[in-house]
Amino acid sequence: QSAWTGSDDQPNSPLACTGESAAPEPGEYNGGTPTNAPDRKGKDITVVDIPKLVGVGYFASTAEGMQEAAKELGNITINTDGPTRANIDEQITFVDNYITSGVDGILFAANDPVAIAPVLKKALDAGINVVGYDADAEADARQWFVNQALPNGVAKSMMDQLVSEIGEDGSFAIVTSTFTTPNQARWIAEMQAYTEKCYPNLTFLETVEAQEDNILSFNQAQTLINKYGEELDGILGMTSVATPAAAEAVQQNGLCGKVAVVGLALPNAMKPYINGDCITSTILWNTVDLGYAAAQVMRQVADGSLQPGATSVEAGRLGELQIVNQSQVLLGAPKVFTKDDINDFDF
Amino acid sequence: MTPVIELAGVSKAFGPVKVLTGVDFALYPGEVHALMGENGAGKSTMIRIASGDHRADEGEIRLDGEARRFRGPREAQEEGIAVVHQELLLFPSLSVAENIFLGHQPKTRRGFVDWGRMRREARELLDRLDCPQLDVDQRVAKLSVADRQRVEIARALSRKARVLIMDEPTAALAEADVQRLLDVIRRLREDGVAIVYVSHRMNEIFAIADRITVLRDGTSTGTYPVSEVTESSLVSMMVGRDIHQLFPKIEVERGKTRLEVRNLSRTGLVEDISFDLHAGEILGIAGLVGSGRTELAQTIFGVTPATSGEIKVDGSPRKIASVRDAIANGIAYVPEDRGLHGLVRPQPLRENVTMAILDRMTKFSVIDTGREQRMAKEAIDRFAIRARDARQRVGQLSGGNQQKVVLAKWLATDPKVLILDEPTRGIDIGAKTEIHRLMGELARKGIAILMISSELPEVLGMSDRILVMKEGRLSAVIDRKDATPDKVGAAMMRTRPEPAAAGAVR
Amino acid sequence: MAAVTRILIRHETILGILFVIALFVMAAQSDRFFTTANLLNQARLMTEVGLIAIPMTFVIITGGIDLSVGSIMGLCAILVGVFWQNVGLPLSAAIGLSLVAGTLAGFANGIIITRFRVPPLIATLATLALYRGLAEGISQARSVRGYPDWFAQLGQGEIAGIPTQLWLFALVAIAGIFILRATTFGRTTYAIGNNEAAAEFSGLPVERTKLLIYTASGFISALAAIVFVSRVSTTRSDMGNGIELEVITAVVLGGTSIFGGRGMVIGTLIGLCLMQILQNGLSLSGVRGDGTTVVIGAILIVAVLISNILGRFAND
Amino acid sequence: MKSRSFHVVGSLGQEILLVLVILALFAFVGWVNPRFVSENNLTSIFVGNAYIAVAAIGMSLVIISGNIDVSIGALIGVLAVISGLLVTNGYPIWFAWLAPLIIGSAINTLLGCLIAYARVPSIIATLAMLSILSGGLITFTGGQWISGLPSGYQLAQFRLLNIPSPVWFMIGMTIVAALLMRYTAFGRSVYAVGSNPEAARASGIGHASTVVKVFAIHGAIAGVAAVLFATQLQVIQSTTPVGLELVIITASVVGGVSILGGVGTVVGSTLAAILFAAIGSSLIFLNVSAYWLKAVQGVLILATVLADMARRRRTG
Ligand SMILES: Nc1ncnc2c1ncn2[C@@H]1O[C@H](COP(=O)(O)OP(=O)(O)OP(=O)(O)O)[C@@H](O)[C@H]1O
Ligand SMILES: Nc1ncnc2c1ncn2[C@@H]1O[C@H](COP(=O)(O)OP(=O)(O)OP(=O)(O)O)[C@@H](O)[C@H]1O
Ligand SMILES: [Mg+2]
Ligand SMILES: [Mg+2]
Repeated sequence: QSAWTGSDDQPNSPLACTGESAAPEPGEYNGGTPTNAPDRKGKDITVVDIPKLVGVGYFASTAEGMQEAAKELGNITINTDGPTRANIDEQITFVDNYITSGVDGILFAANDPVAIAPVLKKALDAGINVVGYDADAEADARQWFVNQALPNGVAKSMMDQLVSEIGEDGSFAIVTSTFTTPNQARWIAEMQAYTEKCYPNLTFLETVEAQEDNILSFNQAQTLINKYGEELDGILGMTSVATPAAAEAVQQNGLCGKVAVVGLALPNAMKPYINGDCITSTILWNTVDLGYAAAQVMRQVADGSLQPGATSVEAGRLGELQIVNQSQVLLGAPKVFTKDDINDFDF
Repeated sequence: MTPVIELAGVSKAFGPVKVLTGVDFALYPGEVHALMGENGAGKSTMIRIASGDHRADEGEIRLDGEARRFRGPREAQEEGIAVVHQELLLFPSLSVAENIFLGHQPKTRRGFVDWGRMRREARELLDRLDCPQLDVDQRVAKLSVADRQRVEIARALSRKARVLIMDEPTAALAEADVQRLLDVIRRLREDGVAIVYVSHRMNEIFAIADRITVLRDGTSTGTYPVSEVTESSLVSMMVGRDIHQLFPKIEVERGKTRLEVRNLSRTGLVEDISFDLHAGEILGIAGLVGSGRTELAQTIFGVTPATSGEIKVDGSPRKIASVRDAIANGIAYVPEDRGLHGLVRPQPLRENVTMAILDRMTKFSVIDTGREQRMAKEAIDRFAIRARDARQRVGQLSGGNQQKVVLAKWLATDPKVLILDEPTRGIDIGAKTEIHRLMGELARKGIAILMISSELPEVLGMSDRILVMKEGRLSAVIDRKDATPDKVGAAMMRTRPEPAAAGAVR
Repeated sequence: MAAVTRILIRHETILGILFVIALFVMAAQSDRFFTTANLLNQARLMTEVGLIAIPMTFVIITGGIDLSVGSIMGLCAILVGVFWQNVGLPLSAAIGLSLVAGTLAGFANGIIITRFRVPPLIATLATLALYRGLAEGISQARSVRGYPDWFAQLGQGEIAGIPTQLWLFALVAIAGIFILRATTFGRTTYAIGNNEAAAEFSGLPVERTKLLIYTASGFISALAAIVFVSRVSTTRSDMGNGIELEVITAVVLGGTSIFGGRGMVIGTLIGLCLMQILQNGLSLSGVRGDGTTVVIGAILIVAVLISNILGRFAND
Repeated sequence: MKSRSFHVVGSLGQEILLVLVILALFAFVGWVNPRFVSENNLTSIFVGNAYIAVAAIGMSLVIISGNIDVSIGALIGVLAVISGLLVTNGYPIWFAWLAPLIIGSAINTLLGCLIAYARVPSIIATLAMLSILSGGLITFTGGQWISGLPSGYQLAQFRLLNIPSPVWFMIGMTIVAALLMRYTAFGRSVYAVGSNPEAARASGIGHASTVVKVFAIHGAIAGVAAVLFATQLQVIQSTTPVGLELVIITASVVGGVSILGGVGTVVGSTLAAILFAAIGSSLIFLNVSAYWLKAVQGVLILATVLADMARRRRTG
């Protein structure tokens, strides 16, 4: 088998199978710079947040984090606005309109790294501060990118967690949003690379698409269960929509404990299944923190206190965040929520 | 006696066009009241007002002596007024039985539609009109115009109304059907039903009407008992002048052979037809409804291309696989269903007139609108079409004027062979004579004319020769000098097997 | 006089007036709206929808519809990338082939509709799924990036101070106006929409006209795909997803009757511009995207209502 | 009465064709992978898509009446959210089940009035409604999903005689609607209005009131679909599934409802909805490469449509 369905063809860098891996070097700054940006130090600024799409829990909670930061900082106003579908074209139009309306900063989560680049460069040219989060654009089209977790880190967490539940020779299938979604494709590619390196006996069955659609995700998970029966040991959910839906399918089929569900999901959505002992864990960065960090970074970029060459950045209640990959701010390693601590989180 | 329904001083205008001005009309129980007038005189409009379809601008409608305003056709129906519409308002995708009973289906005790009874009663109604071959489960979309007309009549009858208004119910019917219908009407009259009867056919009027009201240009010229009028006095009341000869046959020298049809067949519709048509000749085609005349015409015209046989124009064989081929070979066809095949009703008159010669109206495929406008103006003058101007939508014209537009459209193609399918259906007497005169003129110019008509007098009066069709085949060719109603009628008649004998024969 | 009132209460005129009002309101709301730079930029953004809206006007006038345009766009975008990167053809050849493919896709729609007599809505609903599926299958969900700079000229560059693709759009729009108004082809288009049988009986080339219109729709969708790819310098198989609704909204807002027989390219252009300036203007005056969507829906109803009410005076 | 039975068979042709296709599909996929026809999988095919079949019933009524509704997806989304908000805000569960029916009916009655009395063509009115509902939904919910639903709310998870309730709803509503359409004066007037509005008026059938009633019923049915949609899982998503309206319309038209109005049955649309669900599931069972899945779906829809056209031409 060449590639797992749904992966991309970028180079991979799987982490070591065991032990902590060394933190990557920050390297030389490769982000862009706004031209003739006015001095915004300490001044009230207006920022727009343009996520991939509005109307999903994931970006509702990042927006929540941004508002938290805005309240804390007091001199930054953030509006969230974006397309209702993860559509590259509409997102571009949104960015374009906000450039014209003259905001001070743009926060974005890109639907497509290349497609959005020209319009972001235009924003930089107009002296607007541009910071990405969740899904990056080409590096020189923005100043900084707040990375929730490195793809190889996500891959490692997911596969390690899966193996801990189904063993090193289990079989599993993947439910993703669409094959074209860059983040998911990246993670799947890294997962494959890591699995080849560390768990060669795992059996990959197949990947199914389920959009960002709750019921479709449920139906697809259900079909996988019906198709593979006993053979299926685990389902990997690649989105915060797919994972709870897969958990629901497992629960409704009375397969708790027989089919493991591992994946990315908001703790709130997974509480019923984890508290009910049907599912063991859910993996995610704290999305509220992600939004919070993005807003903090934006403030510091505007103030000029985050400059190329920095190795870390102070992000309010999150403390010191490390700078990696030349111009990315790393939120941390993805967190595995279990029954022990999931109820401590509310997002 | 009070009239069941009475219009007093009714006026109606569509935008700037006054269609009716101060019309009075009274209808009594047990009478057949004929309504006559030229095309566009306002007959249908008056009927639409009486049946609640249009609202009068001025004047009053009285029901049993009391003033009444209808808010829609439904209210009129509740008062027992049923209408056979001129333009056959049917539901193409529904069955014959449903078409007849829609809006007043027979119900079971629980209030559900009783399909069994509905089909039975539909059958009975159709039998009364003597159309046993018409299947009540057939979808109306598949019926011929004549059968649709019957369904429309059956529908009005099914309402058991006390006022029955029939707007040209016989326009699409042949002689025998007309007689059958007149019998039905006579019986209804005896039962005390009040009947309004609109027709352009004089013989029907004299056969059935008790009183006659004549409309001219939207005003009533008066109501007369049938005994007080004659055909010619009626005509002059309608037209405002005398018409001397109804079928002005012009003798034309028969020219060379224009069209030769040899063993033409279209599987299942027309079989093995051969005839010649000469320049200057008017060749009539008679036949019962459903005998395949329209199919023959449409086969020659390339709508339903022939499956075998040969067509020669001016002596050389032509392949006619499409309408375009037919037009290119100088064949023109005025269809029987004007609304469906003849005109594009929402488009202006001038665009309709040039539609068949659009290719010739262009410079580098750009339409020469100036020329188009001139052509349309000419057509309006030449055919005396009553229209506001060349830009009026054809759908707004009266039926007769629409027919003239169709004729103008096809004559614009400068045809060698002109096929006319029911050319005077639904056309008033004035326009009819005009069309007949025109046919003679065209024949004199060397055009070969093939005329399909269900009106026997017309066929007999206009044709140089008569082809008679029966069940898709040619059953006789009769010369003008030999043509008598009996002879043609006999050739037309279908030999229907007697029910009892049917088994034995087969 | 009557002619003047008739023109005044045309849907297109009413829409034009609405458009001017909207321009004024938006300009008053934000001083960044009524600037050459912004307006030209908006024009750039609406080019793909606008291009497809021109043949769609023809399609809808014939009483048909083409729901597959977005999928054809996706397919053609993918094909440019695949021909260029995976097959290794020169980019210009890849573009040419992709245009051919789009034309064929439209032609296939036309054949299904004219030869097999499948109603357009159903036919293109099926090809909507099919073409999108082909785009996904061919691309294996991988995007193609890294186009050369000269290619970006089409979607991101300018000629004489005007965005390049606007020239192309103007060309297509003018051709559309001319063909529909002045030629036999246009007249045939209207006749088909008003009474197809009568058009057939008049010897007009009904099938050929419809076939050509759907083919043109495919070709222009491919063209829009090229412009789009050049504008965003990437190809993905989900490109153009849902664009059919935007296109149809512009066309019907522009007064083309969904039942066929009535409509003008000018109307479509006004409808398109109205939608675009509403989106832009509302956004500039601080209304969020979802609010804008609501307003556009309301405008659509209001525009049709007004022209209905006024039209009633005109018709009788 | 040979001719009678012939016509009945003729009018049921599409349904029979669909049943045959469905059976053939089940037989074939079941032969390749017996798990496909396991009780479990059959149940999930029906359950997971019952709301689409239910919504397609209302859509069929709308299309038979000569209209169309592209806002149905957005409406289902809005109603599902309303139901969820009611129940999480402490209203009784039965009320949260019932309210979507009433509100859906109210919204669509309004829509129906716009179409029937103000004569806004249905595609335009519903296109506008689509914008208003989907935009309004986001504005209102801010994109938050609704969770924390009380137990006992999950209507779609109830079983009766070990058959899940969505299946009962699907079958029951199809039968009731089929009887309504065939045996009541109202049902027949829906066909009449769709077949020839002018003639319906002349027959004393209120065109406007029939259309309004159709939309009111359609709205209530959408309410049922929304409740099935909302109660299947423990969370309710606040956006509508992309392209849901197209899926529902496709089910209707492939089920034999003529887009031109006046023709079709609700049984056909339900069968078509089942067929699509089965196709989606079967392609996974057949190991069709996921990248080509949509293309295969498209081909299958096209094949069904073309087979139907061929059948119609044969039976004339
Ligand atoms: N909806 C309409 N809008 C505009 N003008 C109309 C409309 N309906 C009828 N007219 C006009 O009213 C006049 C009378 O038409 P009407 O149909 O009543 O004539 P008629 O006497 O029935 O003619 P015919 O014998 O041809 O049926 C015609 O000049 C026609 O053009
Ligand atoms: N739309 C149709 N579908 C199927 N059969 C048809 C259709 N129209 C006509 N027929 C059949 O074709 C045959 C001849 O048609 P038609 O009635 O048009 O002949 P006609 O001699 O021209 O009669 P008419 O007086 O109606 O013009 C009849 O058997 C008729 O039932
Ligand atoms: Mg009349
Ligand atoms: Mg005939």
